[in-house]
Amino acid sequence: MLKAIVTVMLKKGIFDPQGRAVQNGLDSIGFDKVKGVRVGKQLEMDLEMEDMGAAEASVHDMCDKMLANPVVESYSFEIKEA
Amino acid sequence: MLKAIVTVMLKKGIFDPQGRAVQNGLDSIGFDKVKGVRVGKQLEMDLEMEDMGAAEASVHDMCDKMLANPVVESYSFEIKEA
Amino acid sequence: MTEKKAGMEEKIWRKAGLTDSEYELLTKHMGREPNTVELALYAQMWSEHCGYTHTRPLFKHFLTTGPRIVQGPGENAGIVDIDDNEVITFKLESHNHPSAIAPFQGAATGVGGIIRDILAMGAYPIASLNSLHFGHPGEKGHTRWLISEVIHGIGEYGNCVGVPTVGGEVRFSNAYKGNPLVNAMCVGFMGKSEIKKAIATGVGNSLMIVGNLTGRDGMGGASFASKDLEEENDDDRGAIQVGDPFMEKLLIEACLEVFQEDYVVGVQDMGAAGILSSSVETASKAGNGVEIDVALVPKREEAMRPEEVMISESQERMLLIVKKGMEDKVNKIFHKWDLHAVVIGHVTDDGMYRVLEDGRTVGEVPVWSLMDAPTYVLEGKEPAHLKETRAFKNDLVALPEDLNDVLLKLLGAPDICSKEWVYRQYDHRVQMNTVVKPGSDAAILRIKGRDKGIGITMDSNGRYCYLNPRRGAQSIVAESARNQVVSGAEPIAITDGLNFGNPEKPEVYYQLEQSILGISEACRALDTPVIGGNASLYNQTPEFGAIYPTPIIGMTGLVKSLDHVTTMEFKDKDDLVILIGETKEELGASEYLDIIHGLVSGDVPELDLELERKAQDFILHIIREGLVKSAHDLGDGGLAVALAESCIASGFGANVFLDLDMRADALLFGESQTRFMLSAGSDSAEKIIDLAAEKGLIAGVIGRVTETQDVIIRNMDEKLIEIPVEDCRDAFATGFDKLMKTD
Amino acid sequence: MNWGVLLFPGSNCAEDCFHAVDQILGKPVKYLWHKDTELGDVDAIIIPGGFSYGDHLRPGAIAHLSPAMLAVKEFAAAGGLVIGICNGFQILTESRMLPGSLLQNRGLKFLCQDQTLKVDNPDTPFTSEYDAGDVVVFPIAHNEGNYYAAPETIAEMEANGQILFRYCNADGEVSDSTNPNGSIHSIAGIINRTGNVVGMMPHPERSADIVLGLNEGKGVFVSMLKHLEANHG
Ligand SMILES: Nc1ncnc2c1ncn2[C@@H]1O[C@H](COP(=O)(O)OP(=O)(O)O)[C@@H](O)[C@H]1O
Ligand SMILES: [Mg+2]
Repeated sequence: MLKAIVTVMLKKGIFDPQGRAVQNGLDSIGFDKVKGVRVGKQLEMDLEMEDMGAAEASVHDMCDKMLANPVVESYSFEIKEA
Repeated sequence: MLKAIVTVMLKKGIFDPQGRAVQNGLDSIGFDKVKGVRVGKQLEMDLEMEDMGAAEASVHDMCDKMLANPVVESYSFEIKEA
Repeated sequence: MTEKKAGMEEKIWRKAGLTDSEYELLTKHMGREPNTVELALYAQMWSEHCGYTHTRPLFKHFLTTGPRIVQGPGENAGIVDIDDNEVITFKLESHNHPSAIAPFQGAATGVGGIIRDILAMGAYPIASLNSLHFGHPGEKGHTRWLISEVIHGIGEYGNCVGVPTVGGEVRFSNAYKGNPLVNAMCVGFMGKSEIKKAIATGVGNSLMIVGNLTGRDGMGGASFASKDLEEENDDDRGAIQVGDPFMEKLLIEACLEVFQEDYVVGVQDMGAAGILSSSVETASKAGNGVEIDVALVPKREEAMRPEEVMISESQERMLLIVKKGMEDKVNKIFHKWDLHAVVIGHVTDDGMYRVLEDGRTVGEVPVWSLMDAPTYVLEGKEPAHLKETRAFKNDLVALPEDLNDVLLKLLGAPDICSKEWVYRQYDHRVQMNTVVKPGSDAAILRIKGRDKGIGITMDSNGRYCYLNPRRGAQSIVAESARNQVVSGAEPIAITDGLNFGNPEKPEVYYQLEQSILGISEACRALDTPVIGGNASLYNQTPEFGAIYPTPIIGMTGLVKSLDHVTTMEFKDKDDLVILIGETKEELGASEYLDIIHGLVSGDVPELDLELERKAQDFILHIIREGLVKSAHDLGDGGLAVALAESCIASGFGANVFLDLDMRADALLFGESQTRFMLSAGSDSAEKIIDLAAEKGLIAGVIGRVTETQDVIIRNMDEKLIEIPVEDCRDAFATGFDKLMKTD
Repeated sequence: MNWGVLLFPGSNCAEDCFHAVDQILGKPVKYLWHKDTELGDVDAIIIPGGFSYGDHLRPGAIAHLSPAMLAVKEFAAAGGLVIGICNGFQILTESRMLPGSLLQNRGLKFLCQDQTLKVDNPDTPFTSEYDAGDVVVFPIAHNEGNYYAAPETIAEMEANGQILFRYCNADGEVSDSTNPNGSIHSIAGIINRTGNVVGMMPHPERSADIVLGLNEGKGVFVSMLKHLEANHG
């Protein structure tokens, strides 16, 4: 059993209003050293697979097909033993 | 300059409808080895701070005050050199 | 020995929320001591939330029948006849405590829960409304977060599930600082022959659970809602349910498809106390028993104890009582929608409520005993503050110098200002029935394929009820009905939401009893029976005390022809402005006293229910006669606010001349009841005045709609108000933004 | 002339679109099911608004992988008319049948309001009932309506006349302050390069029944109908 952790973020250069809002919110309660906040998604999943290489290929495939939209998002992931 | 990566997830045991929908979606296009999907948020931010310890305390504080709702969410984070 | 045993067990039932005498009673019913599972069944079913232990005896005051009432209280929602063999069903429900702790999820699941009540009647949910009460946001922080999360939660759920949110109210007072109120209402539509009931008839028929998996969500929510809201308590976190409006949408589609066939004899949604209360209620109605095997319940979590499965409040689940042999057919339809429908038990003839785990009996009690929660009739005591507030005299406050400034302040006041900030986050047009959208007095929906519609409103006034629970409650019903008639709808019936503090306190009990009497009296006078409701008691916190007594009235009305639909904004220049009703020198309980003088004091304005009925009948009559171009009731902020609102919503100004010998503030901002502001062409205006005189109603032309964009009010040659409409609009439109501004 | 309304789990404007064709246009219409691989005899397809799959992950992210979407692609490739409204637009961008993507509104809130739009290109099968520069009111109701595409893509679309509607004020002025959701170039609706697939965030069907106070959206359906009739001879 493997575990995959996938992170999907808006591509650099695309305005992230949510990140801006969080930053403003933090600023307004005194966290004024925080800059450049970006908000993305993290997905955790179990893979009923043993082979690390096959798992990697499979997660790549899911990201391309569904988990991320390449027009606006980039993704990265990490796979480990569960 | 430091960089913090904060992950906010629904607490274990709390129903994650989004995770389930993603899992069903993946299943329907053939990724049937994926189980237990949970979807959370990932926040990336720059900290205009130098001291690792102070940064840690500060990020803890933001999570408690704003980034996570302790009633339903748990958080974790990692801080590194930018 | 026996003493020691009692001492140990005392802890167990008390921890479950049962009193000593309740425990004694249930052992008598059972003829033995209960086991843990059985104790949990009683603790849930006998809680205030499920058992209405303090409110049930008071419900006897309500009028619950009438020519249009198809179903009164007792089912998931009441039903009223809207002609042509069509009916609507509606109900409201509170989700106060969950919303205080997890405002987004609490509010969202509140919306989901009430939609399922409507679905359980066999109806298609066609509209949602919500009534929200918060503390003043004041400085930034917690309250502002609560407000925006609650509204976000309501929006997300309603928008996704595809039921338009067409109305409601948002009110503010620090009485709700520690304990906000979130009440949601839903209205459904169906043909008369499609009505479903929550009944488990037919021995051998199957109990099927449909929709979501069962987890440990909302463990003990029913008893949680029946406790004071303590400082954040880790144990209560299990009470947080997460809603899935997508699942709910599928549930609606699948259930309505199943209902088309003749497979189902009974339906019940799973709300408070989940599988338990839904199955007990259906069995009790049929006089049958039921048997449920918890092992058959599809679960999301492992190692759930039988009582956890029975009382879980996982969302988006329904119970169907399915004819024996039809189970596969039902399952097939659910499967089409990617849902399951699973047999978890069946109807028996022995009148027992039997819980099994893998075929082994783990609890068994008489069905009737679970439904027979003990009730409490307590002795109320008039709260001490009433002596003081009733002693208020108008001359205790000085007349402000600048009345223009007062009007602008009132237009921007939290209770009065535009709630567009809120309702633009709600899809109020989906389903394509919304004829009058949020922002007017009543929301109006058309009934597709007909020339008729329905009016829907939700109203409350905690301050009124705090200052005079009985007359305050009467006033709310009267105001709701006014909102209906000015919109062209004939009031039909109400559902009530009783939000109060801890009823075991004599002062709170007094408020509860008096409010119920007030609602009851007004409903009789206006012929709007009570066809359902909800009670949320124990709304108090150690820090902030009890909330204002806050009965909330959800009302529906019938618009006989869409030609009758009337809105508040002025329509044409040179139309005459008409005031119906008597303006008295009343400042007590007003928004004006609160906002301008910081006083929550005085008595609620006088209310003559007979006159109210006469005036409302008259308004509806002249609207149906086509004499009226715009109509608006006079409510919070009185005459000046109503006039400004009718200008703001239009492109016109108004020039008004009054001649009443009284304090200018009472004249402009006093909240004398039973008043209406209309506009009409001059011929019609003449007819209206004549007709009013015939009916013995006070009516007069007070001014004219002008092209000049100013709101001008004179009294006996003295100019009291002169403000550009634009300034009024600005104050009204930005009030909520200012409240929510984060810096 | 058959119309089809494609139904996904979570679509909630399907009945509204059905109503617009059936009751307002008075033309035959049927529902198409997301699991179908054959669409049968249809001449135009509406992908309605709503929250297909709860909008989980991203609006349209799961729906665009449905079996029926392959059939929709085939239908469009053969020149059939397809219009995606709101969530339907999101599904069409996710499936790459239209360029760009729809991000969260810049105000971070769901937005439901009656919106003024300016007709940018009236020379399409979807907009022929309008004149260039017409100002019309269609309701919007969305959380992710903030249209984004890479600058090169936008330049190309502008050059090809692929922008059908832009957000504007009552006087037809298009500016940042009249843009409700942050869409690039105030884009409210677009068409593909071959001119037979449209996506738009505003709801023309909600502006088609005068009982509800708005009916300028009816023109979209009438335009489509006229095109279909002309091409069927
Ligand atoms: N929470 C809400 N949700 C939807 N609509 C709301 C909400 N609050 C207020 N509104 C709408 O704003 C308008 C004004 O509300 P309110 O001031 O309470 O009116 P009234 O005094 O006539 O009852 C109504 O159309 C109402 O439906
Ligand atoms: Mg009103």
